[in-house]
Amino acid sequence: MSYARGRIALFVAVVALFAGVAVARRAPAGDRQQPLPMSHKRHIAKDMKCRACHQGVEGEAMAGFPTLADCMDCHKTAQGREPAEPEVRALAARSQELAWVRLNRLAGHVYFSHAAHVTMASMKCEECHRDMKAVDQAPSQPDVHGEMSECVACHRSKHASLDCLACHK
Amino acid sequence: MKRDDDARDSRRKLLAGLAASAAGAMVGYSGAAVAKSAEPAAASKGRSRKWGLVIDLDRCARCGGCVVACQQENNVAPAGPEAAARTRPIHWMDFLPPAPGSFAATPIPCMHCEDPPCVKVCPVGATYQSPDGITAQIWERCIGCRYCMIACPYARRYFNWSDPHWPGDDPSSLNPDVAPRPRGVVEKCTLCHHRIRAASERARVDEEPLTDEALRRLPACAQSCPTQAITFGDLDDPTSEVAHLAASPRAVRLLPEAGTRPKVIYLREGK
Amino acid sequence: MSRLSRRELLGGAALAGAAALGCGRKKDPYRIDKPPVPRVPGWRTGEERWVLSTCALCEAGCGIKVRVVEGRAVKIEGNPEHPVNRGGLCSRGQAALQALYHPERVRSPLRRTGSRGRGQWKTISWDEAIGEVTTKLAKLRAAGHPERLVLVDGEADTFTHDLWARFLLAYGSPNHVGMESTRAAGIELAKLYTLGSYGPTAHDPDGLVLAMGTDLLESSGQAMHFWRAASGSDSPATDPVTSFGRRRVLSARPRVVCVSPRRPGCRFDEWIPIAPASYGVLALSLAHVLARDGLVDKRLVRDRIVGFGAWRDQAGVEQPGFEGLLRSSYAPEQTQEVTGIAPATVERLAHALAERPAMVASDGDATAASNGLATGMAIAALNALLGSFEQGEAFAPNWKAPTVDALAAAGSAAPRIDGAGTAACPLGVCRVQAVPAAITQANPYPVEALFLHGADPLAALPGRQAWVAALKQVPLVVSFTSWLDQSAWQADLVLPESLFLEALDLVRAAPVAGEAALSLRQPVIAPLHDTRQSGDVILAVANGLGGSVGRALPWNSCSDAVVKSLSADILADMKEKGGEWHECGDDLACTLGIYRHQSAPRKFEICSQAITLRMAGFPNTAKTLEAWPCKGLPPWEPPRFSGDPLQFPLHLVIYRPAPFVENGMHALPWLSELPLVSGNPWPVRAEINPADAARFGLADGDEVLVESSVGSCKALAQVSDGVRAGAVAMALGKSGVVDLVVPDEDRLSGVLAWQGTRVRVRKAS
Amino acid sequence: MKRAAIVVLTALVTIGAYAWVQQVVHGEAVADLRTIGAGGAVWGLYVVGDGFFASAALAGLALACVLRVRRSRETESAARMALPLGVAGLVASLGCVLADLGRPMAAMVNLPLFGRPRSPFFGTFTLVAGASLLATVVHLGLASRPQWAERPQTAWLWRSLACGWKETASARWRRERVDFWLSLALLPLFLGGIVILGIVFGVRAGRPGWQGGFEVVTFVVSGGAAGCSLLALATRAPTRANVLRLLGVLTSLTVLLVVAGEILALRTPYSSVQRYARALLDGPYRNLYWAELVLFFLAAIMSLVTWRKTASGIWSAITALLVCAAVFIERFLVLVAWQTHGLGLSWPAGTYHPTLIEWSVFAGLAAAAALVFRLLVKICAAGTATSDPTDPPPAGRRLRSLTTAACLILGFAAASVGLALSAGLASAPLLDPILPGSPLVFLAGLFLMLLAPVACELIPDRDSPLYESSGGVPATTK
Repeated sequence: MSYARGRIALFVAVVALFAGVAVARRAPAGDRQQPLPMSHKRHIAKDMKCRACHQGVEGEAMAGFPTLADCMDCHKTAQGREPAEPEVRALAARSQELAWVRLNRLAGHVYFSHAAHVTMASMKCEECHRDMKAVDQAPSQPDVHGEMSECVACHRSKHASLDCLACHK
Repeated sequence: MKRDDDARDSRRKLLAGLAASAAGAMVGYSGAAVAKSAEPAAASKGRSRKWGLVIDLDRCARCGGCVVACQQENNVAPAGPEAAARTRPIHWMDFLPPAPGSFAATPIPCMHCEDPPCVKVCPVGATYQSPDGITAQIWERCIGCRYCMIACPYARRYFNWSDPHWPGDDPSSLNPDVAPRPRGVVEKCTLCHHRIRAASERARVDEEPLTDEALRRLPACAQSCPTQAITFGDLDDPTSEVAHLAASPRAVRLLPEAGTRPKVIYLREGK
Repeated sequence: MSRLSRRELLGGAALAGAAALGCGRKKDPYRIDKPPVPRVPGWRTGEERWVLSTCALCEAGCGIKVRVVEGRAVKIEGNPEHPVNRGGLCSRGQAALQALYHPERVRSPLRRTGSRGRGQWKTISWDEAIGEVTTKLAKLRAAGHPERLVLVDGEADTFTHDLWARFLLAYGSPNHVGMESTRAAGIELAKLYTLGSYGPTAHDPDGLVLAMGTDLLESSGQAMHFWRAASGSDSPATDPVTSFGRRRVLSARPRVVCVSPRRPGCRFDEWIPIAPASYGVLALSLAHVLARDGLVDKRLVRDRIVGFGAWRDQAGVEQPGFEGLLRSSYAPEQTQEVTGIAPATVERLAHALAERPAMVASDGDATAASNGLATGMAIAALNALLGSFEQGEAFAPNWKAPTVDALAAAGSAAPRIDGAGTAACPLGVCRVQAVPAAITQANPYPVEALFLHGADPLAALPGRQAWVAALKQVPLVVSFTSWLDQSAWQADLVLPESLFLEALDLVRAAPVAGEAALSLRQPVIAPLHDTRQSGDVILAVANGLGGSVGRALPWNSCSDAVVKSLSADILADMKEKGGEWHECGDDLACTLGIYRHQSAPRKFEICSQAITLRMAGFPNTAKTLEAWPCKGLPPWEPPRFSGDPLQFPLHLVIYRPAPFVENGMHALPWLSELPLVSGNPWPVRAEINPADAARFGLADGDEVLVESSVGSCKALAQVSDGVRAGAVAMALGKSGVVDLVVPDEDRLSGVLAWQGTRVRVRKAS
Repeated sequence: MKRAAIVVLTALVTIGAYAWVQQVVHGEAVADLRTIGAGGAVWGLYVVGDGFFASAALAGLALACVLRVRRSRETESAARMALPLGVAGLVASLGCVLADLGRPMAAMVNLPLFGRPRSPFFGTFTLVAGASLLATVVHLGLASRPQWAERPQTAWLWRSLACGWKETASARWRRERVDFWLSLALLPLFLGGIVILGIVFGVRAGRPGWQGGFEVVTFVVSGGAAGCSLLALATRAPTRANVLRLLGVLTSLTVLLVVAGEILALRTPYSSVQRYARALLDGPYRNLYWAELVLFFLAAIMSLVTWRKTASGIWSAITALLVCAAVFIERFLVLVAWQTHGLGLSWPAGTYHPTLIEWSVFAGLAAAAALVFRLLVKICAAGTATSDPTDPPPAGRRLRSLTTAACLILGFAAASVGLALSAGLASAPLLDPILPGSPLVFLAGLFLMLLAPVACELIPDRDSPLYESSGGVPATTK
């Protein structure tokens, strides 16, 4: 019966559509290039804490990225054989700013505070982010996929606020 | 290789997501429901608040400072002459038109009722009452049926009839703490909950108590008021200024017959 | 039923993929699309700071703090430590943010390419622009006519204003034409001639405030102060915890009684409608009751006031005093016909004024009539009888005058282009409305260069056509402005001025309650566009001119000048005068001087010798002087109204509403949409009394045409009992309203008669 | 003539679709809806349309159920016409709601996931529009099976939709029983639906604790009148007379209710209610109000007179249209006038004049409903009269009884659980249903319950000859 096959084809097409949508929505975005080949590994190996560069992590909502001036605090003088060091100095000489690419982005109506999680809830960075000790390059992929269900589950288990206004803006 | 791990991870997530949606996530959520029952005990850790505003009509000079403060703080786009001519400007903080022959400056924000009619009629739970008594609206959840606008006896809710539009479409001046609302959703005063949140966060990070002094002028309208006619605070805290003002013989609430028990309290003019 | 081919199936999958991509790329509707990285050097992602500065939207000079996130200003709030506003901020100051990010700001210097007013511009560099100005000014000076440079300056009370003044002094032009004659000049001149100082007065209302006109309560630089005073915010008696936030106990509560043809839109306790421009006669009538009933403090009169009773002038001749004048006339029964106020009301008011500390205050609209100075003098005299004068004044730093060359001295000695201080306007200080006629008639000399700084006379003043014609005759018109406003449109060069949030300046805040502040204005963000503050431009021009001009202004930049003079002259001067410095905020933030006026008590001359002297200097006015009943006190005359009363039966009452800003910023959407009127706030409104509405067949909300003898304006009729019968009230700042006004003036003082126009109203067809 | 009508309706639908696209592109700024309190109404023509279509459809369906349960031969055609009418009306009302929503796409996701039964919107949208529509479609589909089975072999869709209907006595008997029980079971759903609608739109647009419960009765009764008038339009002469008689009673009652409601409103102590009542009597709505009264009055007289006479087609059609217009105005006044003139605080009175876009979308939806009706009448069993089931019931089949009972029980259980889970049993801050999607469970339960009659009918008999051989039932037709 021809219509039976037609119906199967239709069914397949619909399934393909939904699957396509699901895959596309979850597919990782393409690599995004950072302005410097900054190695987390080397910095952490020198016993630097996260807050040294991500200065807002303990007291503000956003952890933030270091400005060129922050980099120049150390890199004014040569710090070993850092491949990116000449570039930093060159930028500073031209008084340009570092255009870090923000990888982890929240939906626009979501509020997330690093201060609340790091300082108030004493969470470790690794609980959400990947372990940066091993990362020898500037990250080019987001490492936090914030799904609301994940937030809610964690808030539930830790008896944190489940008020919508705690996280929505 | 990290990349492979990531890929595997995301693939696993995808599969898990598909499985979860296919199975209806029944099992997972029954567990969640159990976890929920432990909630009140946890909530009692921090004392719950009952935020309220007291507006002293005897002090209000009707300068309009609170209106602009609110619009600026909460990213309320100006309507423009055309939409305004069709009575579509958005003013979370508005002025009630005075009756003929009277001055009666009445700044009127959302009343944040204790028994909010708007919350009851929302079909999707986009608007709800927070544990601290703020009648809030989660824009993403809103489907734009405008039932809450019908239900609000004070007409304190606004619908985005078209996309918000800022002069020059320059978003530089927008407050990053407040999401701008897209077309098709209802919006309303949130008692500047993001400022309360920021203040309590700061207090906890600095390990200092959140005092009534720090709260009194916290919302943008109260902060801006040149005559300090607007006071914010915890109505449940007997030592707070709002609680004291609310006990004044001058205190009145709007439309008591509606049975909504507003937490915005007015102090009458005169005597 | 057709079979789905494999190709179709693939097509379907492709479609699904496309749909999926579409979903994946969906724009987040809540995203505030800021650049993801700090574009402004030195800013971290998510970093925010609060920067303290000083507001510039009116002369009050409120302290502000601006929230800056990642280098973008996102919120303006009042600075709680600033003495003027103590944390509050009115709608205007907050809306300045929209001015900062206004899409129509001029982004770089522009040179006119087409004919004037065509709006054809070429972008040029700052060096080019400054070079052009310098060349022109150098030529003018070389030709020996520095006085042919005219500056119309909308700013006052700032360091930039002082820099301009210093520049003109060194350059040699007397023509620093301010906009005072269009503002509160009547009352300020009265202060000058009775007390000897010019400028806004500090008002310390403790008991009763009699506000003449509504501007004082709505839009003046004192408005913030009066709101706070009337609400008892400043009073220690209003501890909210003990008094339930009540303003004060009833008996001691400050009361604001407003006398005006239009009911004010901001706080008041009582409104007494009065006929337009008859405030002076009311003041005299109140003084009459005070004198008649012996309510004047005799010691005060004896010790501090000259000219109440009979007095001797400098020549030793005995002159009749104010008291005699009052005894013979201005009884409330006689003035009722003029003011329209019942005698009983006047008596009650006078007794209330005498009962407790009281003051009579007014701003622009009360004295803006053909009898402006006389009205101002009458109000000042009434204040003197109440003992409410000399409450302090703005702190004017004593700046060492520059040494000037002979050319500059000669130029400065030339008569002013606007005729202020000449026989045409013997008692005026400036008279900007006379500038166009002077330019067109080249009287007393032709104008070669006209600078507009913070002023848009074409939009803000009546007589637009005369201005357009005048600008056509000036070879070089330079506009220092942030917008291509109407005047800039007619200019040769538009030099974009940084907004106050991007500039460094020093502001003399309007004095309040015996206290004056000098507060620093500092850049909150880096300039968004290629703009400069005008102070920097003049310094560059002065540098380019060199010579004595360059020596008079030796600084590289405005900030350099502010910092150097702050540390050197001003600080010392303030200390000497008993002021003190505060540094509020954590980081540098705002340096703020608070200064309490403590000079020796001065005498108040009701009959002003200064007026007599100045009038006597001009032969034709000396004759006028003879006819005055009291020497040195201009007699109150009924106001002149332009327009035939039969054709134009209604008085036009011009007022400045709460969101009004002098330099055109009231057009910002936030201010334009303030819900202070019911209904659509955008259109022009003509407020009209129900009796008049019935007389002319108008209903609330009708589209009407308001016509005067010089212009017409479409408006929405607003039938309201808040307007006196016989008057139509219209807000300044709405388009077309200013065109209705006939540019008449007070011939003694040059005060622009905003309130001197008759109009008719009819339904627009 | 008929073809011309279809062309006109199709054109209207096209225009409506275009207008709706305009609204999607530019937002609801294209409508004349405005901010309430600032001088406007936030619910307008669309919601009035919803109130009109849904109530008329539900009233018609409820009426048909009553007629069916009564098994009256004369009214059978009216009962049959009610089904397509009901589907068409409910489709139009659903369209009205969707056209009114600010974010219809978000609604499609958020309503099933987070729908809250406490909200009257939940009642109107899921129960009234969703469940009633589903129930009516099931009813109509089952009733149409015999007709579909007669289509030729090549029409595969119809043949499969008929699901192997065999014209056996037992099948027919079951058809009758299912029809009866389904009508009886659905009657409360339809009646409940119209009452919920009445509460939503009648109680002063939903303001709690406020005056105006009287309007609910008016709303329900006039909804009945609208349903009757539509039935009168759709049915033929002998039945029509009965419908017209009922219509006469309902319209007369409505006139009384409207007048009484106005008098009550004028005498309440609430200034807002008085403002509203004045706006109707001699305010901006006076023309509409008096037109409504006159129309109702006229229709009442005409329906009574027409019924006495021959129930002529033209006259009854005119009567029906008058009633429809009157009911539409009644809905408009209850909804819109309240928003613009019934505010408790000193907000300025508002205005609302639907724009061309709104009228176009509304007309498009009405035309679409007419087309749906036309289509259903064409393809479904609109006029087939069934036989009198006088025969004794055949021996049942165990599988059938079990499946039917299972559907009913499981469906009821799922619906109850879904309702309970979504009914705000969750803790206070999160008013979300305990289980996201529980409204969907509720709807699924309803759907399952509605599958019971389907199962009962579709599960085939064992070989019919078996029955015959057992001699239980005579398989021959009469």
